[in-house]
Amino acid sequence: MEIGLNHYLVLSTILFAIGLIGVMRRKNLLLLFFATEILLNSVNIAFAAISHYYGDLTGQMFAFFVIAIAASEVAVGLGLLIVWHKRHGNIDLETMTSMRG
Amino acid sequence: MLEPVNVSLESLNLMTLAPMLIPIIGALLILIIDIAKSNLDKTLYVGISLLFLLIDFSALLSSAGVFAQDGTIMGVFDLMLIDGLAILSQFILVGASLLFIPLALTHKRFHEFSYPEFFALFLFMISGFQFMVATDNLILIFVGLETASLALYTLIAMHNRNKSFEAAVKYFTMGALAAGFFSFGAMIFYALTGSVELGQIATILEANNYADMGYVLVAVVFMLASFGFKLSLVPFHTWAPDVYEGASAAMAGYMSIVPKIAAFIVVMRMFEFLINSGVVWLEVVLYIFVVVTMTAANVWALVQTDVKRMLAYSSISHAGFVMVAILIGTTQANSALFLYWILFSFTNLGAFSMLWISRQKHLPVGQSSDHSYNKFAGMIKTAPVAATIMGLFMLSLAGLPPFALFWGKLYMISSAVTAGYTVLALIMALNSAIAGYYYLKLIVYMFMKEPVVNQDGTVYVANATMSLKTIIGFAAVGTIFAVIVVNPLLEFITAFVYNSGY
Amino acid sequence: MEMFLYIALFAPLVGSLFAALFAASPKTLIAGVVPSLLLFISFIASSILLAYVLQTGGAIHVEMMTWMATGDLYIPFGFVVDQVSVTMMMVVTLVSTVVHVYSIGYMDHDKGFNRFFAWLSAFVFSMMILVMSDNFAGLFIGWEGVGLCSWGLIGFWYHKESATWAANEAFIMNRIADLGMLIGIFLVYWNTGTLQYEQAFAVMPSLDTEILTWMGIFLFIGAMGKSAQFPLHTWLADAMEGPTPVSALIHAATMVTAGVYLVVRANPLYDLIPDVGLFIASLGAFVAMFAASMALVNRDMKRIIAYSTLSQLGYMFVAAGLGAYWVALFHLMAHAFFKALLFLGAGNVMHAMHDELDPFKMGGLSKVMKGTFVMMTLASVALAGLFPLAGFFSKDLILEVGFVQHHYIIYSVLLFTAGLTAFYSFRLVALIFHGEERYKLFGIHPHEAYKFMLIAMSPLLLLAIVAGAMKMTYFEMVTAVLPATEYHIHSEITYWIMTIGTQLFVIAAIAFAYKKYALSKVDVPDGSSDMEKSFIYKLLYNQYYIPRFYENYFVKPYREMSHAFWKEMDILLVDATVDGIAKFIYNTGENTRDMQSGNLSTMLKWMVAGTVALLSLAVVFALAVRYLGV
Amino acid sequence: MLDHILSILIFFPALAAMFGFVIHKDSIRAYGIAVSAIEFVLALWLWFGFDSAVSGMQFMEFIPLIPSFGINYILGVDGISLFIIILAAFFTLIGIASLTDTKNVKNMIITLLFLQMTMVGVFVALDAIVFYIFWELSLVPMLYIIGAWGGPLRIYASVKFFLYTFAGSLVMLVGMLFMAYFYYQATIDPMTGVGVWSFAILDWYRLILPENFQLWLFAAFFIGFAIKVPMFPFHTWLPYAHGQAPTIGSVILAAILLKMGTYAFIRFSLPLFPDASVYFMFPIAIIAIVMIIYTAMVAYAQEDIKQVVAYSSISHMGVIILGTFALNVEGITGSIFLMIAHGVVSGALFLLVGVIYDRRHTKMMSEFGGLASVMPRYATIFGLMLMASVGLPLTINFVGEFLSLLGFYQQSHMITLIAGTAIIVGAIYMLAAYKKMFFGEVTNEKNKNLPDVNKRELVALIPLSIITIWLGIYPKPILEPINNSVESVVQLMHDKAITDEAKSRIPNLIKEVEEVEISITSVEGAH
Repeated sequence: MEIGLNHYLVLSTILFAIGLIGVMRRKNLLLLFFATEILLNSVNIAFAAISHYYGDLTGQMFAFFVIAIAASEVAVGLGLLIVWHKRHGNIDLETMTSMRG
Repeated sequence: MLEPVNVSLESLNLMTLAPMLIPIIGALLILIIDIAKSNLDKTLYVGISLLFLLIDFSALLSSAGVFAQDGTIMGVFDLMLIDGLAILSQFILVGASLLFIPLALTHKRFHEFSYPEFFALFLFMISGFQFMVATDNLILIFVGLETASLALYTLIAMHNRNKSFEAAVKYFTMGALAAGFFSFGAMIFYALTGSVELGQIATILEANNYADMGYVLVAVVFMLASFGFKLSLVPFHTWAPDVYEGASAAMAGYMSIVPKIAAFIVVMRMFEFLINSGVVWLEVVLYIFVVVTMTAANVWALVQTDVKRMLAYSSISHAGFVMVAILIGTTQANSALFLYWILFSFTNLGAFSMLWISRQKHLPVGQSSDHSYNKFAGMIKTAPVAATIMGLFMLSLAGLPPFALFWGKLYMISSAVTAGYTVLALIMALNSAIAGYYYLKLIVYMFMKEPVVNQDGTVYVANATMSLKTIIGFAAVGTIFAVIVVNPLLEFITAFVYNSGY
Repeated sequence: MEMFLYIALFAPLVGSLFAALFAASPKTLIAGVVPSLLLFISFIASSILLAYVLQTGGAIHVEMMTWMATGDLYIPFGFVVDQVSVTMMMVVTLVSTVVHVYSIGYMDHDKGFNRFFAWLSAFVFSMMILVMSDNFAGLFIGWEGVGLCSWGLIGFWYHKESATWAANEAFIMNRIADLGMLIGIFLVYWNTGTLQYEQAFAVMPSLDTEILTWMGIFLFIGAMGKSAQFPLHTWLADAMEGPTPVSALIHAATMVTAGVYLVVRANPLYDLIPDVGLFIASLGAFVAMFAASMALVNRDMKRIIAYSTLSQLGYMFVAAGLGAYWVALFHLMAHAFFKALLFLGAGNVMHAMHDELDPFKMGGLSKVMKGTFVMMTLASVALAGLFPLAGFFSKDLILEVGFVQHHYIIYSVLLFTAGLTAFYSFRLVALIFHGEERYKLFGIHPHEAYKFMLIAMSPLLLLAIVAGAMKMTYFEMVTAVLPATEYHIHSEITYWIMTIGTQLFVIAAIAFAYKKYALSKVDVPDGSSDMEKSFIYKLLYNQYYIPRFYENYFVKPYREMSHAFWKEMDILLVDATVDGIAKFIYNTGENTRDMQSGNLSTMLKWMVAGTVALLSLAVVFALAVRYLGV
Repeated sequence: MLDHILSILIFFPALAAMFGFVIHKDSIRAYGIAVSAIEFVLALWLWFGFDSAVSGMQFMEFIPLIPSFGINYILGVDGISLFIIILAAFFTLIGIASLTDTKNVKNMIITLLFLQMTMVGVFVALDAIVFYIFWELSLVPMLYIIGAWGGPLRIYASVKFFLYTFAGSLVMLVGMLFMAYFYYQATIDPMTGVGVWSFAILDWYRLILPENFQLWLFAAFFIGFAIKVPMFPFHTWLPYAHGQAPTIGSVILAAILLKMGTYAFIRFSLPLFPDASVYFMFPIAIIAIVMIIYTAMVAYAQEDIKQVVAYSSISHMGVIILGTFALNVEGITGSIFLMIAHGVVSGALFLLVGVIYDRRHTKMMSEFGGLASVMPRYATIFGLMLMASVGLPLTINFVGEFLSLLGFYQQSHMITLIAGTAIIVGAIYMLAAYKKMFFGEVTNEKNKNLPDVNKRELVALIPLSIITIWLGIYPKPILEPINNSVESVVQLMHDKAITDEAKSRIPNLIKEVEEVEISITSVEGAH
């Protein structure tokens, strides 16, 4: 069986779904960040595959930018996470409910 | 053997980059100064920021002049697209930023403003938004969006309170999810058309007559979700109240204006060709979004006990109101969007500044939030001028003539009427009436109740300095005398929008 | 002549305003004297006008100024003095002058002396407008004006609950009728294009009978209220709560006759619609007997006279309804004299008896109050219609009219009523002036009224006696504007039989009254006698239960309905709906705000849920497009 | 100066109010009186300069505001609006002169002056949006007056007043936008495909709309106006507003603000939508009947004298509405006259209620009784106003009521007959209230030594009494200009009417008015 574009796309979609589920289910901030990384990276796979399919570099370029942005997101995210942990001693989502209604 | 890349500078048209580069230069300058000598006073950074924003503004003016003469300008491998929308929205972006920066010069010392990084990040953010609106390339939009967003998360967090961190984390996490949605949507568009330029995407889709309607819709769904988040459309709005509450009042006011106008431009570029080529689904969905956002946010705003949170919901509702323009998509509607947003930025920034001016360093004893309604009870007795101005902003937000926002509402509803959306026009009108209640509630507290918490009027101007007062005065004057500027503004906007083909 | 017209009209107004200046200050004699003098001047002016009218046979017509003018409507303040109105003016100014002078004595000790004269003169002014106006709108001004003054005067002793209640009743009941009048006026305007009598009446013959009938009916409804015709009659008896001079002037001589005046004035209209006329006559006959029957048993001196007034108004309407307008007007005039006299006499008695009104508690007063006794007796004789007093000429004439026009039922009713009239009149006289001095039981020391009051009454006495003699002069005068029908019974014998028969019948009734109440011993009724227990007596005594009926079936339901409208409808339905909508919106917010739980996980779920929902919508739509080709 | 007198009339009080901020609070009352007196004199001057023989607009002013969207500052006055303007100036003067509230008197006077600006503005605006601006702005000072100086339920009352009216007028605004759009459609130049935006009322007058559009637009405007009037069943804000408002608030509300609604009917609904006016004539007449009888009954059930007067206002507004929808000269003239009359009388009645409230701090009728002997002058003036209120001839109200009912009689006999019960039911509640307050013995100790009306109160009440009688006897100076303007409105309606029924219901006066030329039959995109 030859691996075609559709397989990549399906993989990408599955990963995206996993990411989504992770985003919804995780209560730990760190794991939540991982889930968002999965989301972005699933898209990268698809971009690379499509790029290859079209023989066009734009997709790969997009993927690079996504990687870069994902990296900076992690930087900012971890920064916030650390501050939060310093102040509260945990990184549990359930404790972040001081504002509501 | 690769051909050597041969690009003439003229074809690059680097001038198109100028407005975005100016704030970046300013930001770098601030960082360099900080490295050279730390612990400089914040006034310096405010001054530098203002300076660069002014330069940015004049650069915009010159590109506006060019646009008025030659029409749309493309540049940098056609990545940059300087059309009327881009120029108008950048005016709003930079203008609102100009109004925001002096708010840093508070009477009380606040943590974030003592860091030069705050101003640097702020300028980076502006440039991010400027990129976002001045292109139709999805990559550049994404990069601009994320640059701005990441800076914004940090700015919120720098307010350095528990609530600010919570707000930043929430905003950040949801933003990351939205970024995922965006990239996924962009991926589908790319898969369908092999291009990431909105113009080309539109051309290709129309060329094959929307053969893959299902996939187009899936892409649209993800884009909608992503920008729904940015524009705080219900049900993607949940971050907004919390973030507004967690951020400083000045920041919240800024957030209610600038990121949204940037998002509106992208949405306009992205969705209007779809609507105009008869994607009924999008029309229906947008209709629902608009109505639900307007109404639900209004209904929630009714029950708030904190003014800032109320204003957060009210901003959501206003965004829903303006979203009507995207749904209708006529020139009049798109012009109404800009008119509305310009007038809204005056008023809303003014309202938030009033909260900002009354902000105390620490939460007063016995109060659960910084700006509870109770805090403003009987304000007319203790701080009459401040109360009057605040009341003015509330009336304007409620859409009471002849204050600023009325004209926006008028033109927006008119565009709905003109396009045949009668029911929508009525819904918009009635929503304004519902909204009247919560704006009125603050007026009632200020003007008709006896003071309960603050017997001393100084608390309402605790944070006042000359610069804050100037900004508020500016906003107030703009709000009252809006009627004078509406006509030139309208003509200007309409010409720009019309000439950009929207 | 115009000057005299204005003097006649405005002198009372000046008097009223003059007295009103002192309204809030303690009693000043001048506040009574000046209006009286002015009224006298008004009387003189009226007399001069009368002389003028008699001499020239023409009318004086003036237009003072425009009142309302819009569209095609043009209403001036216009006044006309013709034979009809001058008669009324004479009656009004004369009786009111007498009453004014009388009141100076009667109200001597009253705190509201000045206010009284202000109201009284204002009343005269309104009445003058009513009779002198040359259009329906002006008539309506006077019409409502007298209503207002009557309200103020009935409720003059405003600290008395019964007086204020009666005042409001009178006003409201009159208003009910006024609505009819107003509609009548509208009908006149939209069909004739004008409200001026002359022009309107000129157009009327060319109009549809149906329209004219409605016009006649609605205008008559107005007349029914002012003239207290059944079923709007209850206010008149209650109006006796006012000071007695008021009763004499307003509720006997002038205001209540306004209805008759209206019908007479509108004679060109009623001539065109004889059916309505017959209805008016029948109602009049009914009221004549109906009211007389109530007078038979009543134990309130003033109410008896009031019912008598009502009854006599019935007579007048019979005449007017049957087209004998001049007869109606003649009886109106004669009646004004003797009825006012009767009331003023009753006022003297009241004063003497310290406001006691029950004649059963009096008796034998002829010894202490000779003058009053003579006057009241003569007035009663006139009322009963005995030769040669005024009533004989005017009232018998009405009987003749009925007879000549072959309305025998009306005739017999009126004849029977004449007997009743004689009976109750002399029942009253007998109870007051003859028999034992029952008042002594109550420790009252009666005294005669001031001399000048009696002198003031004397012109009325004189007229009550001689008015009949003026019949032919009068006939010649008014027939210049009214239909000049003479009512002669064809056979001389029949005429004499009828006249003498009537006189005998009346005398018999008087004799019966004297026998029962003057010559035999009279006890103060305590509800124990057989007569008082009989159904008829109770029915009559309770005024046929009509006031109670009104109270139970109109007033009370109205009050309860009002309350229900307020509490149940306005607050619980209309307002609650409004608030309910607002609350619904607010509660929706309150109930759904938990969506914003503050939990990041939930927020993310909302986002994903929104996306999924959109996705499913998209899929549905895409499938629909593909397979259904929507 | 007469050229700009309308602008001066509008903005002079506003400007004076601004200066008021710097005036010391001890002398603010004198300042307020002076300003409103000047304004009143200006209004009288306007009357003096007004040419009664002209039926059209006078003293027109035009300043482009948003010309690209057809919004311009257009002012003008005709017989219909002239006297309401004078009345507004007059009542502001009287209100300030008789002001007894000493709490925050400075804010009160400044607010009143602002209110005056909006009141005058509404009646002189000839551009729908300018009209709307003043219409909405007038809510704010009133909101403040009720909310800051009112009774215990003041906040509820003021918010209800504001939101209810606000909601209604937003619907009206949508109607206005449609109207402007239709005008745009009708004026599209076939060559360029571009129309003219216009919100000028006089432009709109020239527009003939198809009947179904008229019906919808009429309904949209109706909601805005009906709530303001207020018409049943939209009236429930009024009792609260009146019940809670301070005396001055009630006076102005009853005398002027309510008239905005009825005035707007005549200015907008009738000439713009003649066919719809005829179509809705009977439904509205039935509402008017309900207003007249139902609210009169509710008034009868009240225990609070102020509520009696408040509900009586609604009842009288019913007559005004009826006269307006008579659609003939008599009726409309009558209804405009009744607006003024009701303004004077109900204003005076509220002032009178204020007099007793100042003394006893209660408005419950059960607390009183026998006041006629304690306060005879008060009782007299109250009695006069009461009689005016029940529409006694030779008082100001009668002229209006008579003409209104007379006018409607042409359209329907039965309805007029039922509506005519106004004179009965009106008498019932008013007399009952008067009896409760003034008649009987003085039973309450607190009432034994009440002082009679004082000079300050007389300053307000005497002129009103004089007007009440003067205009009742000699309404001509007012009736004539009104009549001329109304005739042109009626003629315009007749000329514009497209259905046969409307043609026959609206009389043809054969009078020359401006030409009506634009008409549209369908509008694209409007569904």
